[in-house]
Amino acid sequence: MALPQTIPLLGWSWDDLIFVVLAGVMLGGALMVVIGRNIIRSGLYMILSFAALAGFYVLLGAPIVAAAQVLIYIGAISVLILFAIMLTQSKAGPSNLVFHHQAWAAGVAAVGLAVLLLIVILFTDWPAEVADGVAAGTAAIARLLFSDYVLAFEIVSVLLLAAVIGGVFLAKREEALDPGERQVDEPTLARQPPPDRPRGVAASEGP
Amino acid sequence: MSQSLDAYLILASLLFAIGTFGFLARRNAIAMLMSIELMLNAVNLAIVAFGAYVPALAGHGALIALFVMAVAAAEATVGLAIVIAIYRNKRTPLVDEYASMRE
Amino acid sequence: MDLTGLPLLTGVIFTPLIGALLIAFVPREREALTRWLALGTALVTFAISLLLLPGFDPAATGFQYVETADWIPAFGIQYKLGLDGISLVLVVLTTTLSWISILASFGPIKSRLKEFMISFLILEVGMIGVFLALDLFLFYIFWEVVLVPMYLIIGIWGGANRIYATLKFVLYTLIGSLLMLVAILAAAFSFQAATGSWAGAFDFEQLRGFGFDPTLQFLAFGAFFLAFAIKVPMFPFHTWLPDAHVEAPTAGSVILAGVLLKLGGYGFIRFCLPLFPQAAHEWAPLIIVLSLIAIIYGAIVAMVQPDLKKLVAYSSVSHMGFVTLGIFIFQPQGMQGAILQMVNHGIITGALFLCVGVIYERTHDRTIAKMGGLAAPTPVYAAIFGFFMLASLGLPGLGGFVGEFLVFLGTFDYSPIAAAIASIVVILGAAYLMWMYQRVVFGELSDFLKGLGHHLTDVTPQELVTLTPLIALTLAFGVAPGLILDLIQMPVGEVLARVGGPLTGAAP
Amino acid sequence: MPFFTEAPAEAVATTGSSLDQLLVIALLALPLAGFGLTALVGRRLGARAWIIAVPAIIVVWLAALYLIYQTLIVGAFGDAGMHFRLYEWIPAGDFHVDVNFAVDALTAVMLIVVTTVGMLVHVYSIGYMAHDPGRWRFFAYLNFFMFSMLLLVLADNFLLLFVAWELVGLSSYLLIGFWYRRRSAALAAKKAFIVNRVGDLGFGLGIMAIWTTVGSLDFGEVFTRLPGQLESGAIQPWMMIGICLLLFAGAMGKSAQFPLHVWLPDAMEGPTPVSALIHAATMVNAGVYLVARANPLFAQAPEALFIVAAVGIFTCILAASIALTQKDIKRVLAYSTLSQLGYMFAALGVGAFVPAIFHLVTHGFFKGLLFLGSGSVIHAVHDEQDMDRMGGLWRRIGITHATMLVGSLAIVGIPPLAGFFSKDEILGESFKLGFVWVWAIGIVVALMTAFYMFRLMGKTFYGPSNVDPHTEPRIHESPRSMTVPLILLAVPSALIGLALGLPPENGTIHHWLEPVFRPLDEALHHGAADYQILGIDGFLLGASVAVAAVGMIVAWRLFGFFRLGPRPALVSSVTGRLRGPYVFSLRKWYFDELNDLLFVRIGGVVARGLWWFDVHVIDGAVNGVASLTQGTGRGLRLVQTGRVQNYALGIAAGLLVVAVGYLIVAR
Repeated sequence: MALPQTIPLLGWSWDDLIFVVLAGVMLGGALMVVIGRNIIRSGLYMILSFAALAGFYVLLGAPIVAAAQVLIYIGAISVLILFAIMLTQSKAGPSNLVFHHQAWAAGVAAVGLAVLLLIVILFTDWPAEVADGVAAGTAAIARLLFSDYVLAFEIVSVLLLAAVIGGVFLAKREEALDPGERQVDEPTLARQPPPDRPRGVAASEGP
Repeated sequence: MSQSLDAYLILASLLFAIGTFGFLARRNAIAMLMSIELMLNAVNLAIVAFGAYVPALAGHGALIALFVMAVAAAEATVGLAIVIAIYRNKRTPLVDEYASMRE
Repeated sequence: MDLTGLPLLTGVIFTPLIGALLIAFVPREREALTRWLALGTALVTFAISLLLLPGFDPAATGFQYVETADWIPAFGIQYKLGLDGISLVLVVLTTTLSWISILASFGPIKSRLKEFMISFLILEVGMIGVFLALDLFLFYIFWEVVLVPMYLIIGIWGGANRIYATLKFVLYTLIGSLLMLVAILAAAFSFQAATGSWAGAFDFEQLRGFGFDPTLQFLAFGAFFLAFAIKVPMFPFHTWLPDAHVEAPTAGSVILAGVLLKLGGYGFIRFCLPLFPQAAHEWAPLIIVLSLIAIIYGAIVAMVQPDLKKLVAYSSVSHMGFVTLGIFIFQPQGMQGAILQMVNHGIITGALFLCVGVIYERTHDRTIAKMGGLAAPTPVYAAIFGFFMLASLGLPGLGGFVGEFLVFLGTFDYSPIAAAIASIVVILGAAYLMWMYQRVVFGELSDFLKGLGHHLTDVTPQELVTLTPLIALTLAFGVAPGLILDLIQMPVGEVLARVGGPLTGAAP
Repeated sequence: MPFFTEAPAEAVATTGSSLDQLLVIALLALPLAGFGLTALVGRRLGARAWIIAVPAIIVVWLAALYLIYQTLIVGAFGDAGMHFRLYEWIPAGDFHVDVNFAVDALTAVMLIVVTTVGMLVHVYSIGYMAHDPGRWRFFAYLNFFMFSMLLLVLADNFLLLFVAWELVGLSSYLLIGFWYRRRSAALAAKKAFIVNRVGDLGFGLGIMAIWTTVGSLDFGEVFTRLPGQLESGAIQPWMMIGICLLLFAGAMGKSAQFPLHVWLPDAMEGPTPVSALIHAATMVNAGVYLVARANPLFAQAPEALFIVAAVGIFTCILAASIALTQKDIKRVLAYSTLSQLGYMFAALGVGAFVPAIFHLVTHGFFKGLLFLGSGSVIHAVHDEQDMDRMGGLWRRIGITHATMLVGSLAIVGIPPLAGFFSKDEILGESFKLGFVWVWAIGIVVALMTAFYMFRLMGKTFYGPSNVDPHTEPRIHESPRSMTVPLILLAVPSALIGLALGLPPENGTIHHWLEPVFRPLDEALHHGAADYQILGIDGFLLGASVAVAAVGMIVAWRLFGFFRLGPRPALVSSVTGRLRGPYVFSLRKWYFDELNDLLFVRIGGVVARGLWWFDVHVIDGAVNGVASLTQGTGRGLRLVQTGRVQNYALGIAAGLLVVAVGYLIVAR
């Protein structure tokens, strides 16, 4: 069944409809991420927002980016964040105060930033619309990736490796320190109370 | 409308502003990280949009977006690991409690 | 043996550094080796400093054994060393007190021995360097080198309140020395502006002939004055001294009183007066008044100190007042007396701190009120302590007298009233020292000391080895002060010639 | 050929033969070596600690006798005496001081007293200190004192004299504090030293004044040039007076003249031989010696001499009035010493220098004798010094009693004993030189002297025994080493006046000392008037003997004499009637209380106040600067919350400000 060229009543093209829906979903999801009281729901809204974003990439003629968005953001990062949320929600629970007391200032700053960006965008003469053919295909991107950007590609791979190792190291449960090492006679420090040592020791037992 | 660069850029800047607000206002470290992801995505959206509308950037925009994603993944990995490590010591994910740097 | 070809000055400065490096490679457990290596280094340094004596010509003008090498040629900064009689006397004093202090810390220093010895040897490098540097920049470097090890020595091996004391010491001294750095740079820039070249802009021998602009002189003198006055320390910049002494370990106190305070007096004579002669005349009346206050005030405050080390520290304020007084009356007897007083104060007060250290080792206390009757259980100690007590109050025939008397004499020449005021200290000095001695040594053995039982032993042979050379020197310089006076005659004359002779009498 | 051929410049004198020089050096070296050896090995010598010290002093005595003989009898060194230089001590530019020595008539006369009394005291101490475990220290200190005292009389310049001046003060300090466990001894030692230092302060300033005006400190040069400068107008008369008064300040300290007299009575805390040697016969005379030595200067400053006379005679009567009521045997003698020193200064002040030195000599012997005798008494009654707990001892300790009686008669001035000649010369000269008030006070003091001396004799030796019953049976005469020196001192106490003082005012001692005091005689213009035994001099002589006799007789009546019993009831009725003066005298005119208030209390308050000032104001300012810096830092640190989001907000705000600013500017 063929759809009409424009949406009845509104006079929008279908593209426009998709754009508006996606934009609503993305911005709504993002807003729910930052103002939601339940952190797990925030994570889920973030997935929604990311999914909407992937739609935009398709609209913009970059399906490979859309695919990557789904795989990396929704598939990897969001899941990682959800795991982290589950790891860090102790029984004490999130405090009622989701927001910092500087939240009002943050709001002002965010609105100011948005206004500023909008001014910049609206007062700038952007290049005119271009032909469809400009949208690069996957093959073209791949060619670029392994020619002009090969160095950056390799560096990013190293960076990822480093991040993986770093992540593992940081998240690894710390072994209890050798008690002998802590007892070294340190005359300079002997008169000061040990900084937060009791809390540190308790924390190393972990949740 | 859907064919204009302005629309995408406005969308990206709104998303960025929302992310900024989240980063500045949330007390939970993971929420802050999520806000950062939002901001990165806003940037990505802008980059891809430029790639689609500026002939000289054809293909390059998408590629840069891919790189940003890779870096964002690395950032998320390390950031979350740090949050977990601090959480072990401080027993809280709330950043206002992480003030030991001040002494 | 011809020693003129060897770079003896570099040798005497850096021998302790070599020793420090060697000690760094000694395993921590080998404490005996560390100790003996440190002592050996200090003794070798002492020996090298003695080698300077036979080749030194007391009748020659200018500097001897001069060594010069370019260091930062772009700014005319040189590695330039040299010595005259004043430096020579103080260098030998430093090397003597250094080995004595190291030997004296064999027992008391129990933790981090290696680090202590390394700090101490580096301290020696700095002290000797200050006395030998003829380049202002080099001088400044050595001046600051002294600060760091002393900071550690007080801060790590000190008493209960050591952090406060050492911070106060370092910050106080740093304020002064940073201003001095500014003044050095100002002088160098002014020299460069006048001659159009950086060559010699930091060279003391070039600068001292250069007549600086009066305003610059006045300000630069002020900056130098502050640095040196804090180090001396002059009233009212003296309050770091009692705190530092009380907290410092014995060896630290010995070096602090024996050498570090002399750096200030030396700086006045070597740099302040020849570089800024006009300003010196403008500043002199103020400095003389401050010195007189310090002399009397230090003695009065010493009288009521409850702690032995504090008492000796305040007595240092009083004694060092003579040094500044003697320097700034611009009169040959006064300045010779001031230098003699520096040397003798170094020996005598160093020895007094060693004596206090001997008590402290046994009692772990320095409160005068808890002492009493030491003469009976520790007669040798009481005799030695008494000897230095008498030397400190300026008993004729012992070291302290001649220097004090020469300063009085010069002051009398300048103003009899000033001399009369200063000489009140003759009474006050006797009063506080003898009162202290009476309370510590005479009377019945106090309950506190009785409680120590057999731990209250007389001086050990090792302590005797540290004290005996000082007794000998005190006697020698009392009976034959010519040993020093002959060496400093010529340089004092040179300095005074540059400053422009005695002040005219202010009052009858 | 002498060893040291250099004499001080301008001294037109012989350097002496090498033997003479050797002996002078031996005079100093032997006691010094004795001190060093005894101090080092004395503890191992045990009871024989004297084995080094005493022979050393005997040799010194013999050497001194030879030098005295050479100087006074043979006249080998001429009028100016012998001078030689050992080495240059302080070479400081145009200020240079030598270690140089001189032996002239004045030195020789001083040597007679110092070495003779010194030697006898050393011998006496063998017995007196036999049971003290610290005797090795005692003998070491004694030898050190002898060294210092000999240096004092041999020194040929002011600074070396000053050195010796302080060293005798040190020996005195060490010996007063000999029994250091006793708090009172330690305090007395300290007091002696510090009070002496007050005088030394003046002395030191005087030396500086001399150097700045003359440019030299050698006696010869100073004594010739300074009066010359005064004549030529190079210095003002007031400067000369000032110099003399500063020197006299030193003399006042050492010789315990008012108001610096407070240390001497307390100095009796030391062992009795020390009191005899240092605080009666030798060291306290140093002030007299100094003024006498500097007579060419004092001759040019009559105003200074007037003050000397006034201070001397005031001290004289002050001390005598206190001596009247003291209970401690040694304190009576100490105040008596003060009083006699006052006589000497009065004599110096009126210009009678030879009688002053003459009295110094005779007083040295009889007061040394009296102190040693009191030591023997104290020894006999087992360390009791309170005269109320003595009495009736004359039968038990005969030799001590006999010798002390000789000493008392000598000090009282009964002819023909030593004190008669010297004291009479002082009083007579005062009167004849126009100082009638000095004479009048002197006569009153002579009366008091006679009274308190025989009060002492009466309470100690006569009447019923008040000795502690436990020690009563154990009273015994002292050993021979103590009694022999007593006898040997009694002989000169009795005879030296006859030997040196006849004929009156023109005796041997006048001939000896005439060259030394020639500048003074020339300046004061009094040619020796003929001595008129049947005129004025006879009257004066009669007056002083008469008052002495009256004083003695009153004392006998009140306190007993041989078999004549004391009358305690009469004594208490007199003291009761004169309650006020009695207590005033007993409490020593409240000088100790005054000093305590002035120096200990007020001084303590001042010192504590300054310490408070130091800690709170000066250090407070320093710490104030520090805490101000710290406070500023703390205030600024509030910005550094340590919370990332605060910083991020700052970044965002900053970004906005910059961007808005840019937009505005760019527009």
